[in-house]
Amino acid sequence: MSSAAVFTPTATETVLTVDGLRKIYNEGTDQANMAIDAVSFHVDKGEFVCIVGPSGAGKTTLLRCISGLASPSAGAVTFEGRPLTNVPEQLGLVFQDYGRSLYPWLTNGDNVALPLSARRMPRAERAARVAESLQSVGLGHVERKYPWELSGGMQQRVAIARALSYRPELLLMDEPFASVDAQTRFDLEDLILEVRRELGITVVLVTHDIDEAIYLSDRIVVLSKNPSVVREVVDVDLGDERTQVETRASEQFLSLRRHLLSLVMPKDA
Amino acid sequence: MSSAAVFTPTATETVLTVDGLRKIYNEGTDQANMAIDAVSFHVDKGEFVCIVGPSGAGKTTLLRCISGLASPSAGAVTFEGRPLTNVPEQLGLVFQDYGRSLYPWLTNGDNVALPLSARRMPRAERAARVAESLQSVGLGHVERKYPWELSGGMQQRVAIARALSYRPELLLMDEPFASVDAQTRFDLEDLILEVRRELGITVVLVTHDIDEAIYLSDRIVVLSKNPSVVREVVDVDLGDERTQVETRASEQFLSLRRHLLSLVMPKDA
Amino acid sequence: MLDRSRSWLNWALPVVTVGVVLLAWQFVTAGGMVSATQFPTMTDTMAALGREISTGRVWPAIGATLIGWLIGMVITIVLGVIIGTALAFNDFAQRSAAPVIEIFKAIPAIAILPLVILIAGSTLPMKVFLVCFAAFWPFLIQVIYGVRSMDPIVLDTARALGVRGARRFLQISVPSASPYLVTGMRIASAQALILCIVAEIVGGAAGIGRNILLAENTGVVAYPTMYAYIMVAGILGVALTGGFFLLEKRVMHWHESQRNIRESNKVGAA
Amino acid sequence: SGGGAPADAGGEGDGGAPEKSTLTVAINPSTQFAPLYYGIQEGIFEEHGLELEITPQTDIAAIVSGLASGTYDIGFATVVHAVTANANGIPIRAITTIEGQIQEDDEGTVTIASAESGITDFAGLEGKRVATVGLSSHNTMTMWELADRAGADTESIELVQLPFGQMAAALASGDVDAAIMQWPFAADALAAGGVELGYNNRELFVDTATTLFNTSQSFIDQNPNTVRAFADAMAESIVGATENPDVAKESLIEGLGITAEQAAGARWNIGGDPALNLDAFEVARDLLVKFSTDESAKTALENLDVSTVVWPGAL
Amino acid sequence: MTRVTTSLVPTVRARGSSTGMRRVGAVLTSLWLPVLLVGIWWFATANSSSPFFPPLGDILVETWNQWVVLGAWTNAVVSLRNLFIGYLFGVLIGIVGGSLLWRLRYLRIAVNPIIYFLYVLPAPALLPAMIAIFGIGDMRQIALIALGSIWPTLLNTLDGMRGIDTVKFDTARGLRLGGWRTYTRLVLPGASPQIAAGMRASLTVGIVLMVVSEMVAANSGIGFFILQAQAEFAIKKMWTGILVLALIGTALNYLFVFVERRVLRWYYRSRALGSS
Ligand SMILES: Nc1ncnc2c1ncn2[C@@H]1O[C@H](COP(=O)(O)OP(=O)(O)OP(=O)(O)O)[C@@H](O)[C@H]1O
Ligand SMILES: Nc1ncnc2c1ncn2[C@@H]1O[C@H](COP(=O)(O)OP(=O)(O)OP(=O)(O)O)[C@@H](O)[C@H]1O
Ligand SMILES: [Mg+2]
Ligand SMILES: [Mg+2]
Repeated sequence: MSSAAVFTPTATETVLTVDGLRKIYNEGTDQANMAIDAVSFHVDKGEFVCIVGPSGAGKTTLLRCISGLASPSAGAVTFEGRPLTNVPEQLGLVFQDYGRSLYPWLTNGDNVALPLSARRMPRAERAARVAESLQSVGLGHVERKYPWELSGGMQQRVAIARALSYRPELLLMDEPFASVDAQTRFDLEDLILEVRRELGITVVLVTHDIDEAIYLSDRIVVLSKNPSVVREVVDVDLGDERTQVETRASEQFLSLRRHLLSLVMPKDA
Repeated sequence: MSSAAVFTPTATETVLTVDGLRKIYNEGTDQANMAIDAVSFHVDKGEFVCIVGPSGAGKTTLLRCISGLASPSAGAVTFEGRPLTNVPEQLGLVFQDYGRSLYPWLTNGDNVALPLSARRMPRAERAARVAESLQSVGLGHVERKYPWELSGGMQQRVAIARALSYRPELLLMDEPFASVDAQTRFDLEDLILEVRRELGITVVLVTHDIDEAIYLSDRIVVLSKNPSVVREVVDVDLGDERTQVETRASEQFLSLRRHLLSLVMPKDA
Repeated sequence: MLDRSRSWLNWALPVVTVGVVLLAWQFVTAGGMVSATQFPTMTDTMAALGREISTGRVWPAIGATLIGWLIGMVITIVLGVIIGTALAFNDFAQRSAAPVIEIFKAIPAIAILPLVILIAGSTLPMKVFLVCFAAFWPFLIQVIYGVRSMDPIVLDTARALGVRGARRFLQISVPSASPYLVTGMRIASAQALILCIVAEIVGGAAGIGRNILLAENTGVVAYPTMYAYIMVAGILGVALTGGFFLLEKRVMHWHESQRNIRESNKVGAA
Repeated sequence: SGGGAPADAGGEGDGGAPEKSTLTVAINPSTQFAPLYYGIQEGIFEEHGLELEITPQTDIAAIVSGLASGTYDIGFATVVHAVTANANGIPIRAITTIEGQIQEDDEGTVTIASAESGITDFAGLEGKRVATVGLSSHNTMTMWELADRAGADTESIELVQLPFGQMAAALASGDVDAAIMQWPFAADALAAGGVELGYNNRELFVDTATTLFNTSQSFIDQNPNTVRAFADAMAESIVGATENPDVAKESLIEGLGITAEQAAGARWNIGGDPALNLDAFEVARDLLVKFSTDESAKTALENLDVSTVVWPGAL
Repeated sequence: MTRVTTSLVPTVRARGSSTGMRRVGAVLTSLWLPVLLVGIWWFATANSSSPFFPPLGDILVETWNQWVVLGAWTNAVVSLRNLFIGYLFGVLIGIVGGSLLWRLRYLRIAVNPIIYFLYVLPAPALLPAMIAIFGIGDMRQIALIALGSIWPTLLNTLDGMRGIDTVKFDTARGLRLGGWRTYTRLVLPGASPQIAAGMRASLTVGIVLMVVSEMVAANSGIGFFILQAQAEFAIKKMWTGILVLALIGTALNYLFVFVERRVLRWYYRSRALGSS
């Protein structure tokens, strides 16, 4: 956690700065495993950044470092100008596996209320906020039900509602749509784009699906194989209005896709 | 199982005929659930047919009926001119979830050898066949290891090797690449195309990924939502030589994609 | 997180604790905080244990306890696997038998001990019967659960690969239910040992329990001997349970839980 | 008795050779078995064509049922056990005493009160907690009777079942107020200031035997000569042990696995008449009837002909 | 410790809104065998002259006489009271101790051998020692029951807590739940299915120890009643004790399952629905 030394005043717009991040698991033992070698990038306010990389590249590790859940072995993560030591209040997190991150012993409403009560929000306000959050992901009617009574896509929506309920400034998502079917996935992708447009939050999303990354993001950070470095940062200028059928068939989309595929596929590497 | 009545001599080329298939779970009880309403199609020898449909459409159910694992409530399945009553010897099956279909208490080699010893193949021949099968999926060195010592993609390859080891004439696969990452998926798709070209077997593959279906198949059977009927059977004329980057960006591919998306996406339904 | 440099703590701490407990025992009893008529000193107890071992009196007792345990376990496991598998594959039979199993499981074997003693005397068959009565029902439940919780895909795969008959039972069904079977055996083993010793203490059958009883009957002078045999009972329990853990490790090396244990050992943290 | 006995008789007695030469004998280990061990050591049983396998068994109820089920050929029980078992339909028969009859100066079972309890006689047991080796045992019955005779309300006496070895400690710690004890344990209690209330059997069972070897009726029917041989050998052993008490005590060292010191302090009815008579059975039956709380049990006891409890050959 | 199932009591009632006929069928299915067995018992012993196997009818009459008319039910009350207090203490110590061991890693490593020794040590072997320490009276019974019921609960609590998914802990940190809230909202409920399994095992141990402790140096309780009957060779009376104990054991077991199924409704329902 050699963070203070690298601290530099950032532009007013920058929310997150990752500088020379390295993460070695079991450091100092003979099972030492370098997951991330050197990763640097930054995320501006209101931006949608996707991180893509092959399986085992260290994407989840990177996200855990960015969120403050894990501490880096070297390098620094700066959130809103302050070096990261713990999970910041204004951070929302959505994990890959909804089945593991929602608490099955709580109703959906209680799951969403959990971070609110941890922030000591009064009961009345809390109830209103829970209803509102669930509404915003199109699930007005499931507050009383349990997560396991919902389909996978709906569960992931509840997880998103929970992360949004306390109005974070930065939303981090780890392969949030990996385990839902194609159609639900399209729906959720559009949902997250809409939410982001409405609330104006900054989003960092990890995925290994190149199409998804292009469709969603303003900028794509492409990671190499493990131990990962940043292979390229690709700008995506598809505009604000995107639709699953049209956008994905546009010439711009396809050329970006070709470019990214050539970055990711080993034969072309 | 009203199969005998519907039996008609098929063209020499037809391997599998599905005729008016219907499947109702818990038939005759108050929890009756019609998964498949009426599905008819046929598969010719050497063909690669994909079945796509939304989640819960009844794709797995259909595959179970085709393979003889489940018996249909109405209609008939004819395999090589004979109505189906049990799983035929010449049928290979690959399940969606490699984690559950490979036996963790057997080594990869023993997993592959299992159907061979069940067919009373002599020991020496069996060993040679196991090595050969694993070789053909590019896994010469894992015979002694256990499935859980391999990555997901490698496990799925072992499952494919197992299904190929006894040289089936028809290979049925249920979303075989759903739980591996994008790059492994590309690899496996190419692998299966190559295997099929080499062995000249007939393949029926279930998926919910439209791109995958187009990339792989000669014909695509599009199912409607549950209870499913055949919405359309789409011919795919992309030729024999396909590559992940080029083929997927071709004009023909994109127009097929647009057509299929409009069939599958609910807004357009 | 316990990193490598401190992994010696993994064995040092337990050793130190055992030492501290033994010393505390000695200190409390020898220091007169507890009277000798209530609790013998640690050294006296160890001396008594040494005497019982050197005169060889301890071995027949352990042997008598173990033979009851062993016969009872063999009967329990054989009957349990056969009946349990039969019940698990037949839904009607299983639902019919469930209440009976529950009721028999709820009868503490201790309760029928006096009756069994009257009928069979303080003999090995009496002990074996009690051991089976106590261990059988929980084990049966484990077997039924193990067989029933088999993943349907596991069976489907076997059918699709054309594996049937005895091969299917031995190569598919048994390994797939084995996590439950092994756990069931471990629990049954503990139950069986407890029942052996109770049958000896209350019923006077030969074994460690009866030696505890005889020492108790002999009065204060034999208290160290009594505690020595109590320790023998505990050590026997540790040995048997440890044996089953080892068995589990060997037989179940492929199972997730064992892999997780290996994994957590390797990383050196939990 | 003994119609078709084998011709090559090697034993003495009037009935011919024993049908069964190896007998399983269940005893409740105590120094009262000195005559038995004396007989074994001196070869008296061997002379009668018998070999004994001694099985220690602390639970007398288990011995009795072991006799009924045939697990044991011969087993120890008190007269109270023998009567109770027969009243409950378990047909066991007393065939000999283990140590001879009770004498006027009997020093066997003794009731001791702790010093702190302030009890000085049996009347003082009222409302107190008393330790006994068995709840419905001979010891309990005699204590109740003596307390009753002294005018105490026996129903108010709270019983606790404890092995002899723990009674001294229980008295010392105040867990119980009094205990019905046996030697050598009584010595510990008396040494710790215990008050001797009386010797139970001295008051109730003089000139009759209370500690018995028993067998089942079916064993008697099938092995009449064996039973006779055992009874004779036992009687001889009792007489022998009376004549050579020190040898008898020594035989306990190996027999019971006790120290020479403990063996030297052994006690039994030295000099007691080795014959059985029905007095003890009648007294025991009357005590059981008197203190029974269960109507059906009472009726069964009242209807019991105590002479059937004893093997006729023993009288 | 995982993969322990201690009950076959049906997890869910017949799916959906079952019709009356079906419910009757389910009840009949679960009743016919016990009824048949009781019937066999009744007729097989009807003319029994064996002192050990009196006719079932006589046993039932005797049960009424002993337990109701003659007031032996007070023994059951004493037994249950001791069981209740001892069990409550044991389980509480087990949960608190298990939580502490889960939290304090070095403590866990240090006391591990002691705990396993006490866990596998056949508790009845401690009876003589318990008399020496606690004397004679209810205190000793309660202490023994408590001591025996600690370990299954403690070890299951520890195992259950260690088995909680790390993603759930990440979630808790991500949501900034804080220590106590993490414990009450995540750790306890997350481990609760296994804690319940441990508590059920503890209950079984507790009942056994309740009976055993009453069979030595006691003067009341069901175990005492049975042993006294044995000493009197009152076999019928002994049968009544066994019958009552079986009833109590079964009733407690079903009661436990009933409460557990309600408290852990989320767990059993989600399992029945096939998700983890
Ligand atoms: N707790 C850990 N201890 C040791 N090594 C770890 C740990 N977690 C992850 N790793 C290793 O770090 C590397 C990166 O893992 P990570 O989970 O971050 O990859 P990923 O890009 O998220 O993969 P996926 O796409 O499969 O989710 C892998 O080699 C993995 O084995
Ligand atoms: N064993 C069963 N009993 C009752 N209903 C079932 C059963 N299996 C599946 N169904 C129902 O049948 C329908 C089709 O299920 P199926 O698994 O075939 O769908 P699928 O197309 O394979 O879905 P997915 O893409 O999620 O795998 C669903 O409504 C499902 O709930
Ligand atoms: Mg990941
Ligand atoms: Mg499916």
